[in-house]
Amino acid sequence: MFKRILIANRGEIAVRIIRACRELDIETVAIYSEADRDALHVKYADHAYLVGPAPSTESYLAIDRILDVVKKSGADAVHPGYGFLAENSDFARACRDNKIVFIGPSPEVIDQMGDKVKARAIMKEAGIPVVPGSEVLDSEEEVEKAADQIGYPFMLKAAAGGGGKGLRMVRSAREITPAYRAVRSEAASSFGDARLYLEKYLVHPRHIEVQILADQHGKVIHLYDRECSIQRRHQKIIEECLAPALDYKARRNIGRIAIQGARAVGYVGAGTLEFLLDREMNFYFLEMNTRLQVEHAVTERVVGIDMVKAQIEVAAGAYLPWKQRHISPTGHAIECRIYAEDPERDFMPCPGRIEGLRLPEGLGVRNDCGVYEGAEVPIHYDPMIAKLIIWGENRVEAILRMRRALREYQVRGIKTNIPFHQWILRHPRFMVGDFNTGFIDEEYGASGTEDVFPHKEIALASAAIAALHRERERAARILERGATETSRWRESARKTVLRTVGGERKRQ
Amino acid sequence: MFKRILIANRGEIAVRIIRACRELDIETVAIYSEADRDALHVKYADHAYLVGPAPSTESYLAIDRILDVVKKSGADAVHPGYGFLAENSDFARACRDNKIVFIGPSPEVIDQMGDKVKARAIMKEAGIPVVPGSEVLDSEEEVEKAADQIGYPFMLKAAAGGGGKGLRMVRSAREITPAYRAVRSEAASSFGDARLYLEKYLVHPRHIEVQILADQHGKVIHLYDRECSIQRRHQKIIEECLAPALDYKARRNIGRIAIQGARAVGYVGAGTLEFLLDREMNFYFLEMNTRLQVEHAVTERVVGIDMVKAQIEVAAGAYLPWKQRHISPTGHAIECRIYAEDPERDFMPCPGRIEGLRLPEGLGVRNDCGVYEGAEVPIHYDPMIAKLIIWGENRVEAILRMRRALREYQVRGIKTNIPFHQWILRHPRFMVGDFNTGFIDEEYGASGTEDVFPHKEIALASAAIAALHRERERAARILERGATETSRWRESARKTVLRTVGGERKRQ
Amino acid sequence: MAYIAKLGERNYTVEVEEVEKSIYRVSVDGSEFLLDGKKTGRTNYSLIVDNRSFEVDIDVSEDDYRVLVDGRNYHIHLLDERRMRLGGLQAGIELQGRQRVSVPMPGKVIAVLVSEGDKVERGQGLVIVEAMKMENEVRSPINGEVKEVKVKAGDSLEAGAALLVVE
Amino acid sequence: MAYIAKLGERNYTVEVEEVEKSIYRVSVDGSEFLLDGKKTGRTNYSLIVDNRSFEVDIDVSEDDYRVLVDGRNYHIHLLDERRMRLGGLQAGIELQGRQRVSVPMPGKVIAVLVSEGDKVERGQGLVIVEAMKMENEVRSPINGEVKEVKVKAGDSLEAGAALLVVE
Repeated sequence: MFKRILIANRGEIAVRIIRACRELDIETVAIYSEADRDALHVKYADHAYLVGPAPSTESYLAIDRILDVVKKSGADAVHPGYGFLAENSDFARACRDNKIVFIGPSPEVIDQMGDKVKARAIMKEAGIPVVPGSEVLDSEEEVEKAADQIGYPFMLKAAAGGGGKGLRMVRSAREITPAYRAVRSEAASSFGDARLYLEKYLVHPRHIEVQILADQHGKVIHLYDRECSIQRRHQKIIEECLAPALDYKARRNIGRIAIQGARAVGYVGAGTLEFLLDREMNFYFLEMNTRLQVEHAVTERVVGIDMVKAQIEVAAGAYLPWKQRHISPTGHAIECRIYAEDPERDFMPCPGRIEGLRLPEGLGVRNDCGVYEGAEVPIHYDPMIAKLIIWGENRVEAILRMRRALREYQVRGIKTNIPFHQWILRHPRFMVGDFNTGFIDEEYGASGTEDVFPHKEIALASAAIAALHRERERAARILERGATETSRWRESARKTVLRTVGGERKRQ
Repeated sequence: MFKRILIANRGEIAVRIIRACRELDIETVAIYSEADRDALHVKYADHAYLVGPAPSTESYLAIDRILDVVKKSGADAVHPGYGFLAENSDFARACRDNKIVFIGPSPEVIDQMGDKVKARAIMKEAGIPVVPGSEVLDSEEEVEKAADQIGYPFMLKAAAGGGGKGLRMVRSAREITPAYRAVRSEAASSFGDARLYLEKYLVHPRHIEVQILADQHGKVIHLYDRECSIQRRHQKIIEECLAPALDYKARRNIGRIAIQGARAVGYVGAGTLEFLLDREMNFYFLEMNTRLQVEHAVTERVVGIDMVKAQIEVAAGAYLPWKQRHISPTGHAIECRIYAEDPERDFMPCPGRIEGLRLPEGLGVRNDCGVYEGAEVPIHYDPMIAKLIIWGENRVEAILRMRRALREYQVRGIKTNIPFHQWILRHPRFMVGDFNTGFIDEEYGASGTEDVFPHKEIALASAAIAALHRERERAARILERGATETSRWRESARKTVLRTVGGERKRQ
Repeated sequence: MAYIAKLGERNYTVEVEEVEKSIYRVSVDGSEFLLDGKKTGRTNYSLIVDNRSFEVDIDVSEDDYRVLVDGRNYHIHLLDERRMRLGGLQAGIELQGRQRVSVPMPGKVIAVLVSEGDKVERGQGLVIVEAMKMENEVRSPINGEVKEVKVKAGDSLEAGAALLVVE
Repeated sequence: MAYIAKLGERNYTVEVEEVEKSIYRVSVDGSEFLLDGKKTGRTNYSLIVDNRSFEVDIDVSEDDYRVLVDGRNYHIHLLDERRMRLGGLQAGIELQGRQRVSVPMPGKVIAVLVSEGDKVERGQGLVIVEAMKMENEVRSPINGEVKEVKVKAGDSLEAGAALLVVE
């Protein structure tokens, strides 16, 4: 087993990995940028190294600097978390070249899955349904030809794409030219790779994914499925395990298919195969994430496995101790991602100082939180500050418990999407599981900001009382100051008078 | 289902019940004493009624006052929690007489199980092993005679006893006379019932208990066992589910026996049968608690059932939805009770203001906490302020996770037993499960206060830096004051001078 | 103390007086009630009104009070009556006048979508700003006309920097 | 600033100087190190020493510092050297002198187990006090003699009230 693991990340995921290491009695090395000296992950780690200035290109993405710290710190393994370098094959390769264990799959696998066209080809060959689409296309004419086969609308996508960048929807032939130019230039500038392909556009599919664990000895199991259809700006905000969309048969099927896919690439470690599910319950491979997911915690709760520990053990060469038939899901888990953002201002990020923080607690509540009361949310990084993971005996209990927990959650100083989560959790379509990736666009814009004020009098009275107290504190400060000043003033006045009197005396 | 439930309790258990009610969409009514106006359970409830002055006899134990509030508030059921009126049959009867549902068993069952001699008799008749002992004894001579049969040492106990009161150990015949007098008078004064009996003294047994759930329709299931052998002053401080002491056969056996016992008394609701386990793995019925236990949370985590909700549903007449064979325990849970007390001063209670509070978080961590940062721990009630419940895939993981969590726990302003828990969790005997109810007496006194200072320099430097900051803040306050004073002083001096100058001018 | 409070689209007159220690007489638009209000944190209160219990948490910045009651946020703009009379202000009418559009955090201007003189509708995108690794569209708070554009693509922005003025 | 600190049975000389913003030069009994110390809460610090990271939480009452490091409490009695010289005090020798025995919380005296003039041993029970629904035995902090008994059974006690003096 490893003696010391460097965590090449920050925020809640760094804290989460530190916790796992501590429970395994492995020392942890945190890296931090100049903006993160006071961050929670620095406080919780055993070792901490400054790695560079605030911009992530100079700190959390600076491979050379991080490798330097790995060597200096004596760490024998690196956990990349998610985001930053988690799917960077150069980093994984540099680790290997330096005889440091990269906790994740091999650079070759990262490369294969990072290239969307190659990944599609591998999966297709392994007998896994993929979204109908093309090979790499080299001209507008090729796009037109492929479009005729697949039909409109379709998505034009960068082969090296990801994270909602480098893609355009094309509704008709005359949109091909502008889309082609836009995607090509975005692909070149964002990914340094101008290749593109097209994919059939599925109308409001559901987003389903399967969690995979594989060891170095050829054993592959799946830890069931998750649904992540509640998204805004292509970003997941609520995830569930198990996926409400799947029935028993579809569940067994998609699990089996996912293992097939993981085997096809010789996968090792924790990974996720993402699928789109259409209205006819057909699913199509979308992409594979070769790392821990943000939403891994819902799976952990339902299958009862600490996935970060499993990653570490697999990376150390251990055999997976579980058989597929021993993995049995119990109950239902939901995760709400807590963002520092203002849902009423179009989800604008809201960095700043967290003046107050109270987390919800009690049965079935898990907090994975990367901040603390008094902490700064820096402007340089992702605005996700915490995750709230709720378990219930079934989906209904989980929803009701999530509402209860969100109500206990208090964040002061910055705005968050907690009220927005409340709105989703109260939505009838969410409650019955009737949603897809278009849910927020369809529903949130329509109903707009809720102007419902059930406790108007209480809120108004509270504001007035708070104002009264503020006024009083101000007055008290002035009074207190006044009191000491007065006594000092009297004293000084007395002295001046005495001096003057003395002067007059002299003169007399 | 109920519309509104009054919670006749305070602290963490009141908060825990409020949470369950909120998830069931049932309104909650809190009661509070004058010392508890700011308590967390008052903040979290939907309704709140002052019930009397601080002493519990005038508030949380004042049956008439509480009934008044029940009626005023329109509550249709009462949850008594644990402690206070939870095992008071008069209260249960008064509720029934007023057509209010008491969430617990009938007053008759409470009475039967409250009388230790009667409870022993019922269980014995039901074929359940009890600690060898006598019937009610009416004189010293009868005690001597019974002692000859059972042997020394034995415990002389009040029939109405409980909570570690009204009992004496008797080692030899000549100790009978003083013990008889002492127990008799304590029993009369504490319980208003001078009857007593004797029981064989088991040397350092383990404390095992079985959780029972029974509905009004004759269905009884058990939710497996717990072990609560880690006690100080006869008070449990660490509990586990499942009990490490039991093997598969013993577990099945004790579960079956417990159901038998619950059936014998016609039990309804959640209840616990407590047993002592001797070194030869014989177990003996000790007593039955006709209420929720403090430690119910470890069971909840391992079997995946919200027990407070189950209590409420059973009280409302629902059928238990679980079959015994569907109750399958997963993993291992441990609870540490967090007390406001000073382990280095013989566990002296430590009430006061909580200046700072940070709860541990993350995978497998549940906090049931009755206080908040800024709250007062009143001197009038039990010093338990919170419970930390940890789940792990197995006992080893649970222990390591508990250590990790205890390390994150921070309470400032009052002393707590958190460091003491750390000491237990690090103890080799605890780790291998080799302990019994004598563990703390045997081990803690012996090793005494640990004078081990692994991070001596850090601690000393921290104290010095904190002192430096204190000193500076003091200086800054004085300076700030000084600055405004100075400007004011200058102003006043200037005026005085002007006036003086003016005066002189006049005089010229 | 009397305040003019704006909540949603309406103004309310709120009067509050501490009649005994942490007991307040409150009147909202003339309808009066007694409130038992204990401060349980820096800006956290436990309120009991007619035995109904509420926990409220208040986030104050200048005259804006964000009050969290029962999991719901109430945005209240509060001015004390005296100050209003002195300043001749009318609370809550801001959104009909001249609007200075700004961003709360530092960032970079990606694109300006309007020009001076353009008529814009409430909710229409005005500027795209990159901040915290995301592109954010800044929208118009009112129906009106763009009076002034203060930034161009590529500009770096300080927190709170004005982008443009809509009237 | 120089302090005399008592930890366990020993005294230490601790010197601390802020050499640049939140960087401290610390010396403990003459051995020196640099410490990067950021205040992350009212009494909570993040310390980095030679790239070792520590979170410490400090509970201060008068000159007693309870420092929580790595899940362990360090009870440190700290006096600044100047004050010590002025007062002629010697830190950490208290436990050999006259001991005023008290209880930290209000309660009721159930029984007094010793009388004036009794020889007592460290850890021996002196008084039984009921507080927070439990009986608590107050024990002798030192080997010595009971010099003064200030309470009797039935007395109500304020927090911090002296029970007796042992020397």
